[in-house]
Amino acid sequence: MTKKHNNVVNVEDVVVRFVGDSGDGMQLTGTLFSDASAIAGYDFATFPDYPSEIRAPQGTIAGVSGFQVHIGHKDIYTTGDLADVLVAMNPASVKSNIKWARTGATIIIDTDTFTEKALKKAGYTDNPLNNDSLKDYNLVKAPISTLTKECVANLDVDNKTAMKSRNMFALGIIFFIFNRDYKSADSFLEEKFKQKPLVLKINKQILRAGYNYADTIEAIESTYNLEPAELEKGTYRNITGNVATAWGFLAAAERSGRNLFLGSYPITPASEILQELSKHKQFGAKVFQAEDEIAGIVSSIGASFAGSLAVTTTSGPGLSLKSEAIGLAVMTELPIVIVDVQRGGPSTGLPTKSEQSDLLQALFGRNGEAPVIIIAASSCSNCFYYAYEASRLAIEHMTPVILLTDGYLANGSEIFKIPKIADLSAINPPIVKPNDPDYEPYKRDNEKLNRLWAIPGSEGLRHRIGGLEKENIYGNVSHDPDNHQLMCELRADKVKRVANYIPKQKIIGKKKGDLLVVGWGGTHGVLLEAVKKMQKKGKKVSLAHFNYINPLPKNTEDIFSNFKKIIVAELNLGQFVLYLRMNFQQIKFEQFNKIQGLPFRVSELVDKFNQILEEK
Amino acid sequence: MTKKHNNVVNVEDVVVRFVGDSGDGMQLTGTLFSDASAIAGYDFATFPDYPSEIRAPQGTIAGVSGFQVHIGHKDIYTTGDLADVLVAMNPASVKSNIKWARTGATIIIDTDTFTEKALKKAGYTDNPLNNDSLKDYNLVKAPISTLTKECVANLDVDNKTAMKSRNMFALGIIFFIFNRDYKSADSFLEEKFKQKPLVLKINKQILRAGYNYADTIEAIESTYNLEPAELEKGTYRNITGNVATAWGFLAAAERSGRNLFLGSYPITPASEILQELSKHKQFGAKVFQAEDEIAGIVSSIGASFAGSLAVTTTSGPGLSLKSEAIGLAVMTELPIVIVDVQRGGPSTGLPTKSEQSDLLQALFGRNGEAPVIIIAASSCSNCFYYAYEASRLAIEHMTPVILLTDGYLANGSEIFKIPKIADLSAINPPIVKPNDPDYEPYKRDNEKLNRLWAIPGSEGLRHRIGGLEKENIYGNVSHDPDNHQLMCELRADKVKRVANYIPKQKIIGKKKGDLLVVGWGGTHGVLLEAVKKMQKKGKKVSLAHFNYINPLPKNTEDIFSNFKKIIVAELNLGQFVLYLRMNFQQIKFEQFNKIQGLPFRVSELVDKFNQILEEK
Amino acid sequence: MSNETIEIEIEQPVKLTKEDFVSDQMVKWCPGCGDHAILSSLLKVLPNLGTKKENFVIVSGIGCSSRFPYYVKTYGFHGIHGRAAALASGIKITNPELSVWMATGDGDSMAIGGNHFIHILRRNIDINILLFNNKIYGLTKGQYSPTTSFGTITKTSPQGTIEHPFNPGELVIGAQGTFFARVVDTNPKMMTEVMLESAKHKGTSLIEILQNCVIFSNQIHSIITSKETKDENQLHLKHGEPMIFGKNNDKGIQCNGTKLKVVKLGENGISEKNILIHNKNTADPGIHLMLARMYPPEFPVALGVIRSVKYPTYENSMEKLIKRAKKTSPLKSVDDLLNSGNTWKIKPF
Amino acid sequence: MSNETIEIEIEQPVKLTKEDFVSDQMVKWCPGCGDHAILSSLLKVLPNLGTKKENFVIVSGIGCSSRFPYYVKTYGFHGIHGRAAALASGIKITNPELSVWMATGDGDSMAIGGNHFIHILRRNIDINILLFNNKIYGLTKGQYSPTTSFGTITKTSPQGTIEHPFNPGELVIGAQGTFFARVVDTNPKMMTEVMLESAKHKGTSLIEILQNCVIFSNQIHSIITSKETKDENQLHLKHGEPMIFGKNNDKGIQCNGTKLKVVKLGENGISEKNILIHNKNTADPGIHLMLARMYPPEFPVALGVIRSVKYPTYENSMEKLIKRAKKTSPLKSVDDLLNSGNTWKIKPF
Ligand SMILES: Cc1ncc(C[n+]2csc(CCOP(=O)(O)OP(=O)(O)O)c2C)c(N)n1
Ligand SMILES: Cc1ncc(C[n+]2csc(CCOP(=O)(O)OP(=O)(O)O)c2C)c(N)n1
Ligand code: SF4
Ligand code: SF4
Ligand SMILES: [Mg+2]
Ligand SMILES: [Mg+2]
Repeated sequence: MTKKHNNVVNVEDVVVRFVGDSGDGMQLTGTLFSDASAIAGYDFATFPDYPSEIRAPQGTIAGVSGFQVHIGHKDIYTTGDLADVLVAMNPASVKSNIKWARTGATIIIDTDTFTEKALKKAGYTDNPLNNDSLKDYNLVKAPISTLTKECVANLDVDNKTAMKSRNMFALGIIFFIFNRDYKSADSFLEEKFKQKPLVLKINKQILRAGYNYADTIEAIESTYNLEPAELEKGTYRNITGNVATAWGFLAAAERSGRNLFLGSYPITPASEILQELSKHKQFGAKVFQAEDEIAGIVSSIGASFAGSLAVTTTSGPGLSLKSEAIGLAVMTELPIVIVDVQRGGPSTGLPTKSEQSDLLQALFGRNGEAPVIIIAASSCSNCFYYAYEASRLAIEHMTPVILLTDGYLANGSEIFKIPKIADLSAINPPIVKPNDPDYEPYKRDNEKLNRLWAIPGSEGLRHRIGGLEKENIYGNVSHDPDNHQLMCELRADKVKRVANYIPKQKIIGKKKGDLLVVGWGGTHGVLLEAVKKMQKKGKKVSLAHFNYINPLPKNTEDIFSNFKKIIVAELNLGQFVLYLRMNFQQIKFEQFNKIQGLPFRVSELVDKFNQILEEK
Repeated sequence: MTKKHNNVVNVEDVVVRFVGDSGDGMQLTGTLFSDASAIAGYDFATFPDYPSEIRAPQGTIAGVSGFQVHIGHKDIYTTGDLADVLVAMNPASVKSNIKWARTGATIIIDTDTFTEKALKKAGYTDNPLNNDSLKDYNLVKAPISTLTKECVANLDVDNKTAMKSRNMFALGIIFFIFNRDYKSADSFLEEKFKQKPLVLKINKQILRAGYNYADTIEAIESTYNLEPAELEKGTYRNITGNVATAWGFLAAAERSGRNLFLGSYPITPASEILQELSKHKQFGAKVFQAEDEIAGIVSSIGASFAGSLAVTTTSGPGLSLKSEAIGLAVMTELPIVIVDVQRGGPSTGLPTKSEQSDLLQALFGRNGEAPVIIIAASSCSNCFYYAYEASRLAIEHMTPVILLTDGYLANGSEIFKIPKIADLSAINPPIVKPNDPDYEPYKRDNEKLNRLWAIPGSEGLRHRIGGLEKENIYGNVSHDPDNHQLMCELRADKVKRVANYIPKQKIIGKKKGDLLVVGWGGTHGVLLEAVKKMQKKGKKVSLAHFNYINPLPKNTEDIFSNFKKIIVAELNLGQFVLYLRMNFQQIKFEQFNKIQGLPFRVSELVDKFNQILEEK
Repeated sequence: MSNETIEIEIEQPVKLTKEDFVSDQMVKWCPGCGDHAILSSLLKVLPNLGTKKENFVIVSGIGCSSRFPYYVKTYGFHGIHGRAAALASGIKITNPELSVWMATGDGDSMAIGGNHFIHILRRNIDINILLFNNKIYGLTKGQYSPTTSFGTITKTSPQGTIEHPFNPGELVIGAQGTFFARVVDTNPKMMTEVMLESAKHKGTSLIEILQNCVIFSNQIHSIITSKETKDENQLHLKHGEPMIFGKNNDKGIQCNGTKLKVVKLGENGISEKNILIHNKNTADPGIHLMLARMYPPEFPVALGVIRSVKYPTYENSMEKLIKRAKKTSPLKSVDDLLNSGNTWKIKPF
Repeated sequence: MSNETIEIEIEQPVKLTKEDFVSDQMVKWCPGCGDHAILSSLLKVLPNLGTKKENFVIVSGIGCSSRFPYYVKTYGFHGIHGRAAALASGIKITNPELSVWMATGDGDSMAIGGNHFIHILRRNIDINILLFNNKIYGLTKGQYSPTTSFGTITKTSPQGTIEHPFNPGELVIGAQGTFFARVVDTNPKMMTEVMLESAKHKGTSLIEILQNCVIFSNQIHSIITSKETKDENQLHLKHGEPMIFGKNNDKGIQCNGTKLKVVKLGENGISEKNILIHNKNTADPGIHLMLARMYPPEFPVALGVIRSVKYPTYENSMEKLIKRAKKTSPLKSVDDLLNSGNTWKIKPF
């Protein structure tokens, strides 16, 4: 690679956003760029942002599809606030996405697409390339369509086919800007198009043409140089939250010696877990695509009764539908994991957007006193560990567990250091041995208070359970008043005691200080970035980010009591903060909430936290 | 009536409990006694207590059915703690119900039923009539079966038919004990058996025989004399909570000029509302018995869209199933009332027992930020007013309202002073006039923030709504981030502002004091009795009993801040107290919880409250 | 309410046109999706039903197909997944004067909405249901549905489905449905004719539309719809006429014993007289079930109105009960009710 | 798991008896309720299926009938209302060696559970379903159910129902069910025979039991079951035999054209040869549907096994896919999976 006439800027991290029409292949372009970055040893995080329509009308704003990549040599926790580089394949992309580019960002534009018709479709009355509206950006205007077509003129392809690979031209430009070897994309392209040698050839050729074009023209003011990340040694891969969740369950099944059973009904943004697990029958995973969410969870309860590691996956509306059945799992004290990949609510709400507004439903959305364990994943890759952990807790404590993730984690991706399954903590199912003379259906472990798992087919353990109140120890139907009180308390206690079996809450930063930032679930990355930024400026700010929600870690109160102020930041109208208020009445909590179907931005967090610090 | 050989005791109130086999007609006996008392001008409250099986095996404890009546000349708020008089028609009744009789109570027993076989079925190893086990009671041992048969020997009836009226003999004894004219039961018997003159004759004859028997034998140590109650003038009737609820909706429909639509699926203890409304097609009430709870609420949402006063009724498990659809009503901002007649949970739980454990589900049991109005009835008769009030709030504020009652209110009965419908507060549906040029689907009232009701069929108002996030004012589907935040806040605000349209919270007792007892819903009577008892003893105790739960009345905080201690008493593990804690962080709440499928007893409340007063 | 409508009908002999129903919302289905053709057929039908434009309501659940209400300028309700039939029921029962249409998918109505689907059919509430059967979950991007053929590879069946699919016509009949028709999205003329007929049917009418999803199940119906095969694989049913099909109208359906059979006219002495005559009105649905099941290669697919029988509608029965109760009940107001039965007076002290 | 079971079968040639299945719980149904007879029939069947006693699971929803699991000493699960079919599916798919029975009511399976009911049938999961059809909601004390006949007065239909009822047999067929039988609670012999046959059927088998609720719908089936009328109103179907009935075996069912008809043997020259032969195994269910619909006074009610056809079971297909995947997949452990595809190594700094 020769660097000729441009500056090389050294940066710590960089945000690139690819946007185009739904059909323009921006998801692929983004993935290729992040994968190539990964190979080069960078950390990264990505997030796709596509329209809720399958194919919204071409050329319109509704049809714009995006993919954001954040790469860097330091730990990357978020997908970045604003883009440093925006690749915009048509006018609608510019119109709708310019707000996501920072002032001074490089905007790469296919000038061929700025036809009068396309401008009108995008809602422009005036061509933005001909007026001042984009003057604050570094525009790279390239006739990408024309050049793409020319570049494959030697091959036997029609224009339409060629145009499908227009994105590769743009990617070539990006590779140049980031001083990235274009060959690093080759292996991915080869894998992707292994059945289609001509397409592979076209793509490779266009990618190189883009690279060379950037190398030739003088429009590129500066290229970026990133130091590779200082990652722990090990084997890494790219993973989305949903795939990580699915794999976490496969790992838990293998480790616990139970067959995995998933009963689920498709719903955005949870469907990929179901889709991923459907592929893994080689591990004996049984995936039952149910007729609805109720059958999804109830079949799982049946499977749990019969001895499976039983899971059901859904999003908010589906969790609503599962409410009654979760109560059944509480009463029958069977292990089951319910995954809720949260999305924008209420009702159908904003199905393709992310938020954290199902927490109170997870805590309280059932008739009667029906406590369950609740945990939340906080990064795409730790979805793997929390799916595993949810399985462990469900099985060892014989209780339903709700695992909360969200659309942002689910569809986003980041690098994942591959663990060894043998290194994960063991899972010990409390299975009764056949013919155990002491077995009683509702006899409990003294410490954990879980009942035992007697699996149909086992000799000498026949018993009957159900949703009516159970007699302590024996499990017969009981209407006895004192027994009911006892059982309600036992079920509550069982969940409370889980606090003895989970890690203590960690705190990032000093243990004492002026401000404790509290968060939970999917906002971890951005809260961490905000807090670190402030810590660097010498502010006495720490972060307590929760993964264990019910029960809370035992040291939670201790942590809270060491800060002058506490602010709870959530993507909802304030749910975790309500829960903390009812648990820690003596502690004052401030709150910061955003409910826009968008993640927090580091900058708005820092502003808010500084403001709180300054207030008397 | 002649009083011969016994003392007349003057009492303020008295509790009578009738128990027998499911087939023994104890419900009828109890009702006749309470109705006769009502005519004589007493206040009363009743509660049936029957087995969850339709016909549990005869003679067993599982088959015992009871009916408790509390009558008195002062305001009767509860069905009483322990019975002063227990009528027990067989050994199983004694065995299972003696715990509900106070020491020294009069126990009327049919000695004929104490056969060896019956004793064994009831689980007695020894005949309690022959040992000391009942020595603390005043036993009235009467050969009721024999006497009953004899008394109708003159009529052409077989033994089996005669035995069916054994309960009348017992009732006759009770009438004597309470110095009640046996003729006062005649009109009810005549109404009940108007198609069966022979049965009527038998019943009347046996009733008189029982009365005369009591008058003759010397086993009745004392009879009771009650002063009539000092009731406001007016016309009264007996009413159960479920019927009162049903009638409240009929009244609201009439007053609002909307047709009533009920979409519902039967479930204990809510089915009677559905059954009652099915009878009233003369008012145009349309009752749709749906295929499940989901269709119940969703058909109601459709009916609301089309202009009905739409209601759905259920109990806890059904409320769980309605979660998702409640969210739809929140998003579409349509009026609908959801009645939850609470029963013992979790899951199927204790279907025939009462508790208050669905409060948190009502508050939070939906995906996304989905606030609704929540109110709770607190007596059998005020179910009428709160059903009416729920309808008013739903319609005028264009929002779902959850009305909480419970099994205790639903099946219990008390006297009801009949109001005039014209005296109830008006209900003004915010209906848009046809062709209103200013109409927009999500334009709001400035004060209440409700949107308007544009009813299909009206000219010039065609519009489309649904569960996806709505654009402010125009109601189109919107994925705009700021709009989503705005709409979430508007929906929350709309519900908060309801506080401007509901009465202030009342306090019973002084406004300042040592202890404020806080309750909500169905426990009103017993809390009131306990608090009054303590007030009489000079304790500085007051009661704030809540009917409006979300939003809370505006003066709630003021009330709380004037007491040294506050205790929240509930029939659950502590749900309202959690809600109060998260709303009033600065205030300390103690809690008293019972979850046994049974109401509080006055005595246990007084004990607890005294204990709190004494604690430092 | 019935009074109101009578007035309105007199007031409004205005001729409506398609333009009265075109909505201002951008149609967001994929280019080439079969849904477009269904929309344009309905837009042709609505103006011609003699119903005033404010009396139409279109409801739906969730799915690509369920976006339908936004694209027609009527009262509309885009409900939640699977519940359109319950929504529609509440609307129609409240106001029987409304012409209620329901747009739904094979997932919306045969998966999560299956229960409401079978119940609305047996109750015979007068709703016109358009079932968009693309044999796939479109909106959620390509999972198999309850109508997906056995063995099909989809996102959730990478080795092929192992589920026996529903055939909507058979389920409709099993659920006591009174009207069932089947059309293809490639035949707008038949679509509009059948929609018109369904609108006139008193009771729940179900039109199964074999709809193409260009993205996730493209060409799934091509054995029936493609130019090359359609003549041999489509049987257009007409009431009272023999079941003849084929490019040269030379094939027919016969019923021998208890089974159907395809025969060739002119062969073995078979003439039109031996061919089964279509009777959509027979109460016993046995033969309708057999027709609904027919599928290539053994049989052509039956299109058009397969079943249409009379049965009281729920909402009419309801109105009758109300009328009767109003006439006979002594209770004329809620005051009457409150004061009925056993009451007693307390006089002032 | 299949290994396990094979072992067990060898280990246990023990003869089981009814006593092996009698539970210690008090049976709480009303005296005279038809449920008692159903229980005693099943207790006779279970010991004779060659299955070890620990391999039985009985599941149910909610209703009087759904109390069933408590009264049989097997593994048992008394679920929530309407969801028994989903529970049973999860159990059977997890362990296909189990013999899973489901006890359910007309409310439990045809009202709230309707969707799971039709889906389990089309999936053909090998569950034996006993549908207690008393045409009423018993446990909740007498509201009408989806099978209550039109016009019946119940607690929620004081003026008579206005809903067209489901006929379970028709719904089963419409849902692609592979096994349907009908029995009466007054004929224990036929009950046990049919239960035995249903147990042997591979796939979902549905037995509709016309059950008497003495309290809320007493005698609802008496036109079929009463001594006086049963001979004329019951047709006992036997595979391969002509459909003959009547006290003197002098009536039969004929199929002319597309309709069934009752004929008298010996009249108009009709002999046994003209009578329809019952074939429970025909794939096309048209005739089974007609048989399932028959009702007095026009027809006798068909009892016995109406339909029984072969189709792959869901759980078998699933096991096959798993076996194949285990054989062909290069991934032998989750470690393999985590390390599959694009990965890269970071070396120590
Ligand atoms: C309660 C709930 N569960 C699941 C979903 C996700 N979902 C939306 S549409 C759909 C299926 C759509 O398929 P179909 O009805 O056939 O419509 P199509 O898109 O094919 O027209 C699913 C599973 C949802 N929105 N709500
Ligand atoms: C979610 C829910 N809804 C409603 C009920 C109330 N419920 C219990 S059983 C039943 C109907 C029972 O009828 P059926 O299934 O026919 O059984 P049967 O009692 O007649 O045997 C109903 C409505 C419930 N338990 N749970
Ligand atoms: S995904 Fe399929 S069904 Fe949905 S709009 Fe596109 S083509 Fe139509
Ligand atoms: S109510 Fe009816 S179905 Fe229920 S146990 Fe009694 S007789 Fe049987
Ligand atoms: Mg579809
Ligand atoms: Mg029933």
